[in-house]
Amino acid sequence: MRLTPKSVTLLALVVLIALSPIFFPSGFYYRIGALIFVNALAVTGIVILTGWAGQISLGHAGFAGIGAYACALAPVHWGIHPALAVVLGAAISAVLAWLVGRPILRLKGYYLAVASLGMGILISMVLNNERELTRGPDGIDVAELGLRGVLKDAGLDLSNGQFWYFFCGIVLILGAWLALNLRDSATGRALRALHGSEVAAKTVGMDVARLKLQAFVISAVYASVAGSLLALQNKFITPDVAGFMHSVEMVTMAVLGGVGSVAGAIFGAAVLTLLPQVLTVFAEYEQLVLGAVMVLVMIFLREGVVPSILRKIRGRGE
Amino acid sequence: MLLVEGLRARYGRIEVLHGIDLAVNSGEIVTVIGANGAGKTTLLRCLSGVHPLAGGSVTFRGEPMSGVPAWRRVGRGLSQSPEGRQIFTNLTVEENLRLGAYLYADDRVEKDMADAFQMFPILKEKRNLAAGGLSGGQQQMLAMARALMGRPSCLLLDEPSMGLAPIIVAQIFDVVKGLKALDVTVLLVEQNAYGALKIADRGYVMETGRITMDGPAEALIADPRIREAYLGI
Amino acid sequence: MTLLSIEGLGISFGGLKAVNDVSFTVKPGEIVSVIGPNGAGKTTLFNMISGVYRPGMGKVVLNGEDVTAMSPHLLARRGMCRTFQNLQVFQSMTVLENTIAGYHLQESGHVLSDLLNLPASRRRAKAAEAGARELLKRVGLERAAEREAGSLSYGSLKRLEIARAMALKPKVLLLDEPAAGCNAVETEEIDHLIAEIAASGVAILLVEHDMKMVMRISNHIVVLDHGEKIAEGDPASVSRNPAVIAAYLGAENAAG
Amino acid sequence: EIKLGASISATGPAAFLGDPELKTLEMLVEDLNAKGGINGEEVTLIAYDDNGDPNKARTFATRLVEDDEVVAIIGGTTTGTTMSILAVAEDAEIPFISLAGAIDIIDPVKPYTFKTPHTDRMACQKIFEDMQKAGITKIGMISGTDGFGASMQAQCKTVAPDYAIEIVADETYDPKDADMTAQLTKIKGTEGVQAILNPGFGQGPSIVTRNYKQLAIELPFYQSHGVASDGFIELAGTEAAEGVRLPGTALLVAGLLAADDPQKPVVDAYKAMFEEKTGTPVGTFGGYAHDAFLIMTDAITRAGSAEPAAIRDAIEATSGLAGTTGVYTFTPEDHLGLDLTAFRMLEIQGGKWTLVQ
Amino acid sequence: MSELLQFLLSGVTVGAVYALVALGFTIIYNASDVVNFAQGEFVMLGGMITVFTYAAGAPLPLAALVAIVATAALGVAMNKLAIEPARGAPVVSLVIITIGVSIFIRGAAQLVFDKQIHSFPAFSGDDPLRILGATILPQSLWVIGGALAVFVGLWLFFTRTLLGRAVLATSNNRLAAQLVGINTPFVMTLSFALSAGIGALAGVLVTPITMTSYDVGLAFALKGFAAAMLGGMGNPKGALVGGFLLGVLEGLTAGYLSSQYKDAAAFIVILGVLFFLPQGLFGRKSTDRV
Ligand SMILES: Nc1ncnc2c1ncn2[C@@H]1O[C@H](COP(=O)(O)OP(=O)(O)OP(=O)(O)O)[C@@H](O)[C@H]1O
Ligand SMILES: Nc1ncnc2c1ncn2[C@@H]1O[C@H](COP(=O)(O)OP(=O)(O)OP(=O)(O)O)[C@@H](O)[C@H]1O
Ligand SMILES: [Mg+2]
Ligand SMILES: [Mg+2]
Repeated sequence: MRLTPKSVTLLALVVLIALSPIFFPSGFYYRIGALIFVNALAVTGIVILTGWAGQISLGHAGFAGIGAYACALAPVHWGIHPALAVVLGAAISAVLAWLVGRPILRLKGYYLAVASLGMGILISMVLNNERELTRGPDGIDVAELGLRGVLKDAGLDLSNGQFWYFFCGIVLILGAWLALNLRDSATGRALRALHGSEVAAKTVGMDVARLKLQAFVISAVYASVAGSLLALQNKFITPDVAGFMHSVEMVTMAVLGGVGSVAGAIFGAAVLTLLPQVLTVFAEYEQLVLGAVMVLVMIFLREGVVPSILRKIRGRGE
Repeated sequence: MLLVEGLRARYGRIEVLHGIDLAVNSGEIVTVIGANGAGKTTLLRCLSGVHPLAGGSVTFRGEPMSGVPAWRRVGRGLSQSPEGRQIFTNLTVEENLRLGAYLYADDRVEKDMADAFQMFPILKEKRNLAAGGLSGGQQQMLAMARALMGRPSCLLLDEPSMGLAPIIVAQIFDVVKGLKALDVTVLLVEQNAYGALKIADRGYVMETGRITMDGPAEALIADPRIREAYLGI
Repeated sequence: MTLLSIEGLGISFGGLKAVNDVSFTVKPGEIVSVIGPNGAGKTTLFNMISGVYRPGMGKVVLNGEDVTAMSPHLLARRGMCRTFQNLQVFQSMTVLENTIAGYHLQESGHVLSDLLNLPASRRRAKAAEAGARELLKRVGLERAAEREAGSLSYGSLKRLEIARAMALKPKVLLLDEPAAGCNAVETEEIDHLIAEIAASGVAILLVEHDMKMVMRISNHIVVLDHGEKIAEGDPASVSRNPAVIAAYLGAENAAG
Repeated sequence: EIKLGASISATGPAAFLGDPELKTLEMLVEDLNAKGGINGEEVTLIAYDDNGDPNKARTFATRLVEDDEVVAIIGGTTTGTTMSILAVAEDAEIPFISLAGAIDIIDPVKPYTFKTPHTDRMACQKIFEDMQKAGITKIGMISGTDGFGASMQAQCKTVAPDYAIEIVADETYDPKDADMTAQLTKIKGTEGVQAILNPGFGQGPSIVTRNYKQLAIELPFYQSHGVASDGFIELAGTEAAEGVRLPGTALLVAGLLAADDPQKPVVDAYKAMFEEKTGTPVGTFGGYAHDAFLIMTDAITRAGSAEPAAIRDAIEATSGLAGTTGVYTFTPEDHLGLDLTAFRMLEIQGGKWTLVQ
Repeated sequence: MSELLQFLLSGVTVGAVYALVALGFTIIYNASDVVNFAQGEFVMLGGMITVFTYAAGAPLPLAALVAIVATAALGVAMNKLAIEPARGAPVVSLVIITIGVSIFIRGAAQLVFDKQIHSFPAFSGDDPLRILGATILPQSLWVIGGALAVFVGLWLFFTRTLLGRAVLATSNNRLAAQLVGINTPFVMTLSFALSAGIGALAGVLVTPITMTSYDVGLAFALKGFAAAMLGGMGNPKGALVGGFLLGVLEGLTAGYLSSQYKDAAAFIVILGVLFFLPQGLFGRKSTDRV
């Protein structure tokens, strides 16, 4: 394998996921790891949509909500296996993104932000209000994925935490691989191009509307799968997963890590997932410190952590 | 009037100006010519204070300019008409001109505006149009007019003739020449090297971040190296 | 024989007839220049031909097909491409990537193939890159290939746009002031480039204020003023036309 | 050293509940240790703030169990966070006492999960009991869309037929809404409404109460235990709050309790301690935390061991333990341990809580 | 009839709140293209500082003044400490900074103040005014009046003063603004002071109606943002109309359709409007040409 940025990122990710557990002092860290991976997966979708195509969404948690509730509802109501429910959720998200994306992606900047925000709020409102189906704001139980049992029968006995750590880790590697493939492909380049200049993109033959829609659908699928994984490992889910705060969290993770970079997405997810755990020592100062950290990172590493650091390293090289 | 010594400038870690020495005397028209990417624009950006120096110094009317922000330099009489026009696209033509005289609130503003409209009648026609709707050349005229509204004592012009019809180009050069009578000092960066040198008193030639030649304008026009490399004659 | 034909094209902005009833044709391999005072409507004309604006009247016919108001990306498929007076480059991409973007139509397959990095995608990407490097060499930007486009000087960006447009292998190429910001010598280089492209059978529509260049390379010149076509013909006749001299050239630049 | 864990929503949308809960727990632990701990062992409280986010609550629960190795958990301010913690606690077989209202938490009974507040269903029953006595048969509801309001709304709809009550108007509002006159006007205009019920907590019910007065609605007005604190009267205004009825706990009417009321000593003690410590009036929610801590420490004391299983067994054997909310008696079939008598019907009169006889 | 009127009055009351918040967004947006998500926290601070100053014994008008001035000062500090140091960063980064600041302010408020819900007396009593069988609280009139006054002030500022134009110029092209001599750091400072002050004023006016607590900011910011976008970001007229429209929509939906989905109805209308007017009702189209 040639040492391209892509293979370096993937290799680093694989090594990190495989070897980190050696240093885990307790089982709790598997949980944190799994959460980081799930968040990173959702944020990778944001990187494609916002980082490359330059389209801001404040409603992507809605798709996470669809993924999560697909896992909660499909097995109970229609007897679908939870694993298939993940696919079903992704499919519903994709179709919805496709339908919604067509009108709203004509909007630019903050107007798109507010439209996507509206979409997210509508989804979370349905999850909250349709109690008959979703059991409302108090949440709903989610069926067991069952894969852990299968592995156990096959002789691989993992604790719950371990199982989800490795499972989410593998899905993230897959997600990152796909995204990195996309980045350097014609589609990825076209997305980044239309971000730079829509007219110019059109004149070189790029179907801008269609490209944006593709990015929107792909990122929706990422969010949806992340939502499914969260629901399955928590075995319980509430409409918060589709809430505005979750959308903001995704975007924040992406920007913090570096919105144009997959490695940045993973890093940003790691930072914002770990931070609340670290900040518990500050007790009631937690929010204060969290806000301050966000501001400081953006001031000193304004393009996001990963790109800023890479630029520094590269600059030194020259 | 304007003294530049050992000026260096960087983008990131890449140095693009490697020690520029240059002087412009009061009332002079001095032109800088050079190939694409030589660093002419960067030089002007350093002088007007929108790009930080990485070394050397800029002195304007005997005062060191280090640490003086761009907007304050304008108040001291050092104005720039930047590359790429940089007009306020969302504001009307008239608003652009008024903002050109942002620092002044006297009767002369109206008079200056009338002058500007006389110089470029098309701007008067379009005074209530958002400047973004102007054609490229009209925007270029607006940029020039706006710079003049600032009552500069020293004007830095970055390719003022770019995108202008030949008739207007001639007119622009006339205007620049006319500034001399108004005691305005001009530092002119031009790709239309011949036209620029013809109205200038002196000229500098820039190559990849360095001054490689300088002298009286006529001497430069006559220099065979210049003729071949920049004038295409 | 006619490749592009403009038939009575016109558009207004809030009462102002920016372009009014302009017609002309372009043949393959021909260089047609559009000149005229600032604000004459040249860029607006380009914007209508290339599908950026919807014309208020008239037709654009490309290769026998009515392509009036067709979206630019569809025009690109039919072989029309352009550069811009107000630079439109992909600032945060490298110079090389900007050029590869010009290969989009040749390069892009299905998005799923791209996601999975299937061999077909890889092969097309390789071909595009090789072609792009070749083009950069032709416009003299090969040394800047890996730099971010945003860090290029104005003149270099102009050439980058030309390279990107050439990547499409267009049948019709619209160039809006390609030599602006270039000195006489650099302009001559661009001259040669344009002549070369035309020689390969591409129809070229050129807007330029550098009269030396226009007179040197045009086969045919269309003169606009206040949105109207005021003259048309070969360089020599146009440059002697008194109306053109009065409105545009000025006595000093008149032929002679 | 005995390690107790807690995951509380001290900030976030449920901070209004979680804040006094956390303060109560911290205060009680300090007090307990000052008195020599449990059976001579010091008690350490490891408390996390889950922001009311169920996902975070689950993470903190995992942290409490796996990393901090606590022997029992108190917390779950909201039903959502509770359900998240519950899954972890049951898996790890760690006793868990919840502070949230939903009946689903203990019905069906799960081995390690208990709770201190009355269920939302009981609140509905208590209210409807009172309505029935007053001969009311048709009511309008206006509920918050948060978990508390929505759950109450659902439970009340379920039990209303038991009291021959028909809900003829059913409106909601967002907890952060600024004006509810539109909804109230609609209810007011509904044929046959005899009373209005407004389950919710936070500022919503105060605004509803003020709008009630603004629209000069004369119907009897019922609130829920979600607003059972002095703060509600202050925010809604004495005048607007006049006549509002709601099911509350002994805590609010400490001064009115009979001298022989079994809850009196514990209520008085908690009220005095909390108000001295924090300078803010006690409310129902802090009381839930107080009771959870009381039940937990009582069980550990009786078990004579800090083994999770032993604690669980001891909690289940709790009998006749007087807390601020009621007198708790747990059984293997009942992990709530309260009945309707624990609720007292209160009415606001002249800006004061009074007991409805 | 009186029902419809009541729904409308309810909507207008709420709409005035949204309009006030939306107006607060316009200045910073006009100066920097940044939607300041900490705007809601300014509203919260206006309310909370008034509550606590009032509780400490100051007369209500003084308490309100203290709140407005203190919040404006905080706005300036936000600009100096968080926004200026990041100058030149991409707009998304700046937006994330404003989110960080909003979390920070909320975190600080819960420490400095408390987590309880507060209010203070309405300025002109609580006796509702009756209009054709419907009612409205006097405080609502204060809010409506406040929104109108702020609107007129901003409108004059942006259309009639050179300084207002300089604010617009700064966001349109910061480089050019400096080159005509505009003190862009000062413009930014001024914008933050004004925005924060307007936010605080909103907080002072609405608290007697909506109550306040350390975490009300986000809800205000969201609705205000939606209202501003509906009207067209950056245009005071848009903010005003957008705010009232959103409020009335909610009131009518709650009254005639479903209170559960009243926010949904509001957003559907926003989506609908943006479908036909991608720049909102009064937003100006960008005029950049190619
Ligand atoms: N923003 C930037 N970041 C990095 N490098 C830059 C940037 N702007 C300019 N440069 C580089 O600095 C050098 C000087 O550029 P400058 O724009 O000053 O040239 P110029 O002489 O004005 O050229 P032109 O005649 O084409 O306008 C060039 O090599 C250019 O690529
Ligand atoms: N979007 C618009 N809104 C209003 N007026 C416009 C718009 N676009 C173009 N115009 C007007 O139409 C006329 C023609 O403009 P155009 O850009 O086509 O001129 P041009 O011939 O390209 O000039 P130049 O040589 O200066 O580039 C100008 O007067 C311009 O102000
Ligand atoms: Mg330049
Ligand atoms: Mg043009």
